[in-house]
Amino acid sequence: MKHLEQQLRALRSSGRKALVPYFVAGLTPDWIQHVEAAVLAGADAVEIGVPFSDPMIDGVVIQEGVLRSLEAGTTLDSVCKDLSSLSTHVPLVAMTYYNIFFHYGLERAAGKIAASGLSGAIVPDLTIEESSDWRVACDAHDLANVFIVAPSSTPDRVALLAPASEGFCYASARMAVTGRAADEGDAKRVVGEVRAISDVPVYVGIGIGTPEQAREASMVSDGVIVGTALVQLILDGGDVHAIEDFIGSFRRAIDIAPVSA
Amino acid sequence: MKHLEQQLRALRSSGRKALVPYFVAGLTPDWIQHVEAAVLAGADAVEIGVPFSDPMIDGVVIQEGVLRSLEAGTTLDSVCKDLSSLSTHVPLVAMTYYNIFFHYGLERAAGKIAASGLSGAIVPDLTIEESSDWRVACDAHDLANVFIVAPSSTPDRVALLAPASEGFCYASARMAVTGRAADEGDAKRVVGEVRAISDVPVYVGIGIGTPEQAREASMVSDGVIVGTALVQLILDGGDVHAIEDFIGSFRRAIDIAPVSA
Amino acid sequence: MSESSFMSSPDARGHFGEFGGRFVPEALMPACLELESAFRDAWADAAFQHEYRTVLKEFGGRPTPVTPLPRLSERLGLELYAKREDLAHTGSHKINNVVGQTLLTKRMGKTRVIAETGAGQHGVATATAAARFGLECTVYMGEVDTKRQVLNVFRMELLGATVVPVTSGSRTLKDAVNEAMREWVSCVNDTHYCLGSVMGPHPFPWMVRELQSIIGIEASAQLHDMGVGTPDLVVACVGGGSNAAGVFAGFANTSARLVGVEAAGGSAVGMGSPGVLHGMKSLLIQDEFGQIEEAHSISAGLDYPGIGPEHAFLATSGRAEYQAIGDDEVLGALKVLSELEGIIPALETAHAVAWIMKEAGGAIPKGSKVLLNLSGRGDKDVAQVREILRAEG
Amino acid sequence: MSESSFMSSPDARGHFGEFGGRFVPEALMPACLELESAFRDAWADAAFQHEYRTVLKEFGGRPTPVTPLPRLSERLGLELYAKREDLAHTGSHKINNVVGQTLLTKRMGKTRVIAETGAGQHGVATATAAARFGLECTVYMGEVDTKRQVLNVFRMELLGATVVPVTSGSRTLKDAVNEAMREWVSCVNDTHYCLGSVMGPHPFPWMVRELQSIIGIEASAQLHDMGVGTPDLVVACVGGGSNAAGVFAGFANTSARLVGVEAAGGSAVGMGSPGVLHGMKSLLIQDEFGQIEEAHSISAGLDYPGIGPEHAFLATSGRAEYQAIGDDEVLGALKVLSELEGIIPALETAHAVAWIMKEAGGAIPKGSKVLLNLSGRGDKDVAQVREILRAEG
Ligand SMILES: Cc1ncc(COP(=O)(O)O)c(C=O)c1O
Ligand SMILES: Cc1ncc(COP(=O)(O)O)c(C=O)c1O
Repeated sequence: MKHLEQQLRALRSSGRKALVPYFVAGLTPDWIQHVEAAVLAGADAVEIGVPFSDPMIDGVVIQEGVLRSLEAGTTLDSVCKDLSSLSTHVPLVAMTYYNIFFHYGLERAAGKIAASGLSGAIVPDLTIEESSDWRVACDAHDLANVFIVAPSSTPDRVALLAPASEGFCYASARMAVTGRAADEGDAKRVVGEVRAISDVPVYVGIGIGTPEQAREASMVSDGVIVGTALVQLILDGGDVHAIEDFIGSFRRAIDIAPVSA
Repeated sequence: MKHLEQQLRALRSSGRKALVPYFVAGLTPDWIQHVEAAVLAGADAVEIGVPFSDPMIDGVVIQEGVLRSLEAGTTLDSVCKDLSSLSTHVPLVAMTYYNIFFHYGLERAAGKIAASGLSGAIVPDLTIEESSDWRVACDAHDLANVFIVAPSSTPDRVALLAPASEGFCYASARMAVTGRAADEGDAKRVVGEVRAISDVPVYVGIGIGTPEQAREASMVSDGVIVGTALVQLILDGGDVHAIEDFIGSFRRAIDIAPVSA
Repeated sequence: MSESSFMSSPDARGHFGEFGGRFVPEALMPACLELESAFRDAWADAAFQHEYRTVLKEFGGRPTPVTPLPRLSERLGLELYAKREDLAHTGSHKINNVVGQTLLTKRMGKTRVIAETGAGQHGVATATAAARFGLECTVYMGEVDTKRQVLNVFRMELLGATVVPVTSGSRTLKDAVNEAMREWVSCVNDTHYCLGSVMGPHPFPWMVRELQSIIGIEASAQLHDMGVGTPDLVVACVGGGSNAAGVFAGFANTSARLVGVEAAGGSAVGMGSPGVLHGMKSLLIQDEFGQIEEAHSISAGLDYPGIGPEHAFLATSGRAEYQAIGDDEVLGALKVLSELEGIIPALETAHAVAWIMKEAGGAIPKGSKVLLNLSGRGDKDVAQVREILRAEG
Repeated sequence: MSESSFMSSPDARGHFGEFGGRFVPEALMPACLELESAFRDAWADAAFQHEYRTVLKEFGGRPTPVTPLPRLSERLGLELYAKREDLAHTGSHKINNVVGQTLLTKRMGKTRVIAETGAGQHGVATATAAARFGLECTVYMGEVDTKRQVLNVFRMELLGATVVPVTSGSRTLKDAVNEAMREWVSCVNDTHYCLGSVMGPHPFPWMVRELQSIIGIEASAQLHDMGVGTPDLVVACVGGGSNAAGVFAGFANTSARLVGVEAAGGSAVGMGSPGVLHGMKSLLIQDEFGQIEEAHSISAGLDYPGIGPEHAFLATSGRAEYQAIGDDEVLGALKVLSELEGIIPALETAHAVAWIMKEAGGAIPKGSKVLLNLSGRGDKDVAQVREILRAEG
C-alpha cells in the first residue's frame, strides 16, 4: 500500500472527513503561501494542479486559472521548484493532464514529483486501459495513482477502477466538468458503488462549491474536493486570509456532519 | 416598285450621292426642327429612329439617345403625331426594332407610319426569314422594307436579301454595332456583292462618322447613312445651326467625290 | 411540330408553334446558321455525344441523384423527390449547357466564348468550362449585378475569365444580353456566344433544351429504378427556362403534369404578352407601347422579363402550366427545405419549393408523386438571405 | 496490427502501433465503449451498410467522379486525376463521415448530435445530416472562427442547428474540440459527439476512417474502369486527416506511394512529437513543456496542431509520407487549378495541389500517374482569397 493511502486510511480511521482543496500551481506568485494557508485552515491534503494548455475536463473558472498560470510561465519544473519551499505535514497530490507527464517522460516525471514531496497523482484523461506505463512509474516512486469513477461508469468499470485506485478514489458527483453546480448530483450513488467493491477512501469532487454542499457530500463519503470555488476566490484577488476563511468555513461545515451516512 | 425606291433610283440617276442622316425621334422637344435643318443642309432622305428599350444593334451613343427619348415619353404614336408638323420633300424611313411594330400590330403599324408620311422602314432585328407578315403589311401601304446586308452575309444570303430589299439596300460597312470607327470597313466588298445581284440603290452605314469617311463610302456606293456622329452632336446640345453645319460638311464632302468608283 | 409529341424539334426556322424563330441583325445570321448546322451535326454524332456525356460524368458530376424528401413529404402529405442539380459542378444545372456549348465551340474551330450573366451562375459555369477546354472567355454582366455579386465576379476571374460590367440600360441581365449580342457581332468569326438559357435566336432555345434534357432523361430512369415510376407532377422554377425545359423533356410525353414556377415580378406567362426580344418571339413583360419592362425578383436568376419560346408554346398549348410565386413566399420555403431535408436551395429553386408547399393538398392532390427539379444550391444566396432576415429582425 | 496489411483495424483498444488509444475522462469512457460496439455492430450489419450507402448515393451525391486533369497534367508532365469530393453534398468529403455518424446516432437511440468545427465545413455537414434525420444539433465553434466565418454560421442556423461560440483558450478549433468534449460529458445519455476527423479517442479515428474509406474504394474502382490502374502516387491534404485516410484506405495495400500534405504552420508530422490530446496519442505540435501550440494556416481546415493517430503510425512506419506546404505556395496552386481545369479547390485541397506542382519532375518522376484527392470546393474560401489578393495588390 502506497504511503498516501496509508495516511488517508488513517485519517478516515480517525473519524475525520478529508477536506482536499485544489490549487492551480503558479496561478499567483504567492501560491505556495495559499497552500500553506489552506493547510493552516484545516485542509487534510492538497491537490496541486499543474497547468496544461488544453484542460478538457475543466470548466471556465479553472480554465482561466490555468491560462493565467501558463502565461506566467509555469512548468512542471517550476512547480516542483516552488514546492521545495513548501513545508507541510499534509499529503500533496498532483493533478494534471497526461500529456504533461508523457511529454516529460513518465519515469522521469514520477521521480521528479515524488522528489518534490508529492505522494499521489490524478490524471483525469488517463483511462485505466492506458495507464499501465504510468502506474509502473508511480510504483517505482511510491506515488499513488488516483482514478476517477463517474456517474456513467458501468458496474464492470467500477469493478476495474475502484480496486486500482490508490490513495483514494475520486467519485465524480456529476456528469459535468469542474465548476459550480446547484444540485447534489450522483455522489451518493457513485460512492456507494465504489464502497461495494473496495475499502479505499472515497472522496467526492466536481461541483462542491459551498460549505453546505461539502457537508452533504462528506456525509456520504470520506472526504470532499473543492476546486472551482477556491480558484474563483483567488482569481478574484482573494489573499491568504480570504483563503483561510474560505477553507475554515468548509472545515467547520464538514466537521459538524454526522460521523457517517 | 415602291414609291420610295422610285425616288431613290431617280436620285441616283441624277448622279447625286444620297446623304441619309439618322435621328432619334423625340430625343429633344425640337427634334422635328432638327430634321428640317438637316434637309435644308442637303439630306436626301431621313431615317426616323423610333426608340426601343433594348436597342441590340446600337452602340452606346444611340443607346443614350434612345434612353433619353424614352424617358421623355416617346412612343410610336407620339412620333407619328410629331411628324404631322413636318413638311418636307425628302423621303422619310422609319428605323426601329421589330417589337415596336409587332406589339402595335403589323398592319396597324404599317398603316400608321405610312399615314404619317413615312415611305420605308428598316427593322434591323427582323431577319428575312421572319419578315413575310411585315412585308405583307408594308405592301398594303406602299412602305418600302429595307434589308441590311452585312460583311458576314454569305453569297446565298446576299442573293436573298439584295433582291428583297426595297427603296435601297443597307450595306453594313463593318461587323459592329452603330458607332464611330477608324477604318474603312468592308463597305466596298459588301456593296459590290449587292450590286452583282441587284440594281437597287445601295447605301453604306455603320461607322460613318466624318465627312471624309462619308466621301470614301459614297465613292463605292449610292449613298451614306450618318447616325452616331449626328446623335452625339445632339446629345452634346447641338442646335439647328450646328446640325446644318454638320450635314453641310457631309454634303460638301460627298459632292466633290468622283461620280462613281 | 406535331401536338402529340411535345418537346421534339422545332420547325426548320426554329419555331415552337407561333414562338421562337430568329430575330437578329443580319450580321449574326450566318453565325446562327453555322451554329445550327454545327449543333445538328454534332448532336447526331455519336462521338460528340460520347464526349459530352463523358465530360459531364467525369467533370460535371453526372448523373446527379434523385433524392427522396421524406420529412417534407410527410409534412405536406405528398411523395416528394428532388433531382439534385445543386450537386452538379459549379452548383447548378448551368454546367450541362456550357459543357455542350464549349465542346461545340471547339468543334467549330472557335477559340473564344462570350456569355451574359445575371447573378453570375451562368458566367461562372461558362468560365469553368472555358478554363477546362482552354478557351478565352469574356462575361458580360450588368454593372448593378457586378456590385451585388462581387464574389461571383471574383470566381470568374479566378477561372481566368474577363468580366465586363455593362453600363447600358438598367445595367442588369437584360442589358448584359444586349451587350453580349452587340459584342458577338464584332467577333463572331472566332467567338461563340454561349447563351445561358433556352432563349435567344434559333438554335439556342432548342440546343440549350437538348443539352439540358439530360436532367429529365436521367430523372425519369432514376425514378423508374427507384420503383416510383412516372411522377404525377414535375415542378421547376423558370427564369429563361432552361432547367425547367431540361427536366420537362424527360416527361413531356408522359402523363405527368408539368409546372413551371416563375417569380411573380418576372412572370412572363402570367403578366406577359407575345413580343420579340433577344432574337426570339416569345412571351415578354412589356408596357403598352412594346417597351420591355424590367423584371424584379429576390432571385437574380429569375430576374428576366421573358421566357424561352418553347415554354411560351407549352403554356399556350396547355401542355405545361406556369405559376408565379412572390418574394415573400420564397424565404420560408428555403428555410423549410434547409431545416427538414438538409438542403439549402438556391433562391430560384426555392420558388418551386414554395409553390409545392402552397398547393399541397390544393392544386396538388394529397399523395401525389412530385418531382422537384432542385436546380441549384443556395450557397451563392446565403449572404443575401442573411441580410434580408436581419433587416426583418 | 500486422505490418503487411496497412489500414486494417486497430487493436482492441484502438492502437495503431504506438498511437491512438483512448485518453478521455472516465465519464466519457462508457460512451466511447458504447459507440465502439454500436459501430462495430452496425458496420458488420448489411442493412446499415445498405442504408449508409443509399443515403450517400441519393442524398450525398456519391459516387463522386474521378476527373482527368489534362491541362495541368500537360503542364507538369504528369498524368493527373482528381477524386472529386468537392462535388459531394455540402462541398467536401465531410458528408461521408456525418451521414455515417448520424445514422449511428439514430441506431443508438440518441436524439441529438454535437460537433466541433473550425472553418465551418464539418459544422455545416453535421447540421445538414442532422436536419435530414431530424436530430437536434449543436455546433461548437471558436469565437474567432464564428467571426471569420459568418456565412457558415448562418448556413448552420438555416439548417436548424445552434452554433455556440467558444470563448476559451485561443478561441479556435482546438478549443472547440475541448468544449465539445466538455459538453459531451454532460449530455452523453441522449447525445452523440459527431467528431469531424480521424482523431479523438477510439473508436473515432478508426470509425471516421472507415466512413471515409468509400473515397478510396470508389477511386480505386474508377481508376481501374478508366483503364488507369493503380496510380503511382496518391496525394491528399491533411488537417486531422480524414480525407487523406479515406483515400489512402483504397490504396494502402497497393504499390501506390501515399503522400499527405500538411500546412507548414500545422505540420504535426514535420514539427510535432508524440503526445496526448483530445483523447488520442499521436503526433502533436507542442512546446518543450508539453503545452499544445496553436497551428497557423491560411486554411482553417488545416489549422489543427495534431494529426490522426493512424497517420502518425503510417508516418513512423514509413507506409505514407507527410509533406508541408507554406501559405505562400497555396494561392498560386488554387489559381492554377482554377484557370487550367475549371475547378476552384478549397484552400485545404490547394495544399495538395501545391505540393504536386512543386515536386513534379522532382520527388514525383515525370510521367507518374497521380491521384489527387480533391477534398473540397473553394466557394467557402473565395471571399478570403479575394481579400488576400487585394491586400497584396
Ligand atoms: C439555380 C438556378 N436555377 C434557375 C435559374 C434560372 O434559369 P433557367 O430558367 O434557365 O433554368 C438560375 C439562373 O441563374 C439558377 O442559377
Ligand atoms: C475541404 C477540406 N479538406 C480538408 C480538410 C481537412 O480535414 P481532414 O484532414 O480531416 O480531411 C477540411 C476541413 O475542414 C476541409 O474542409
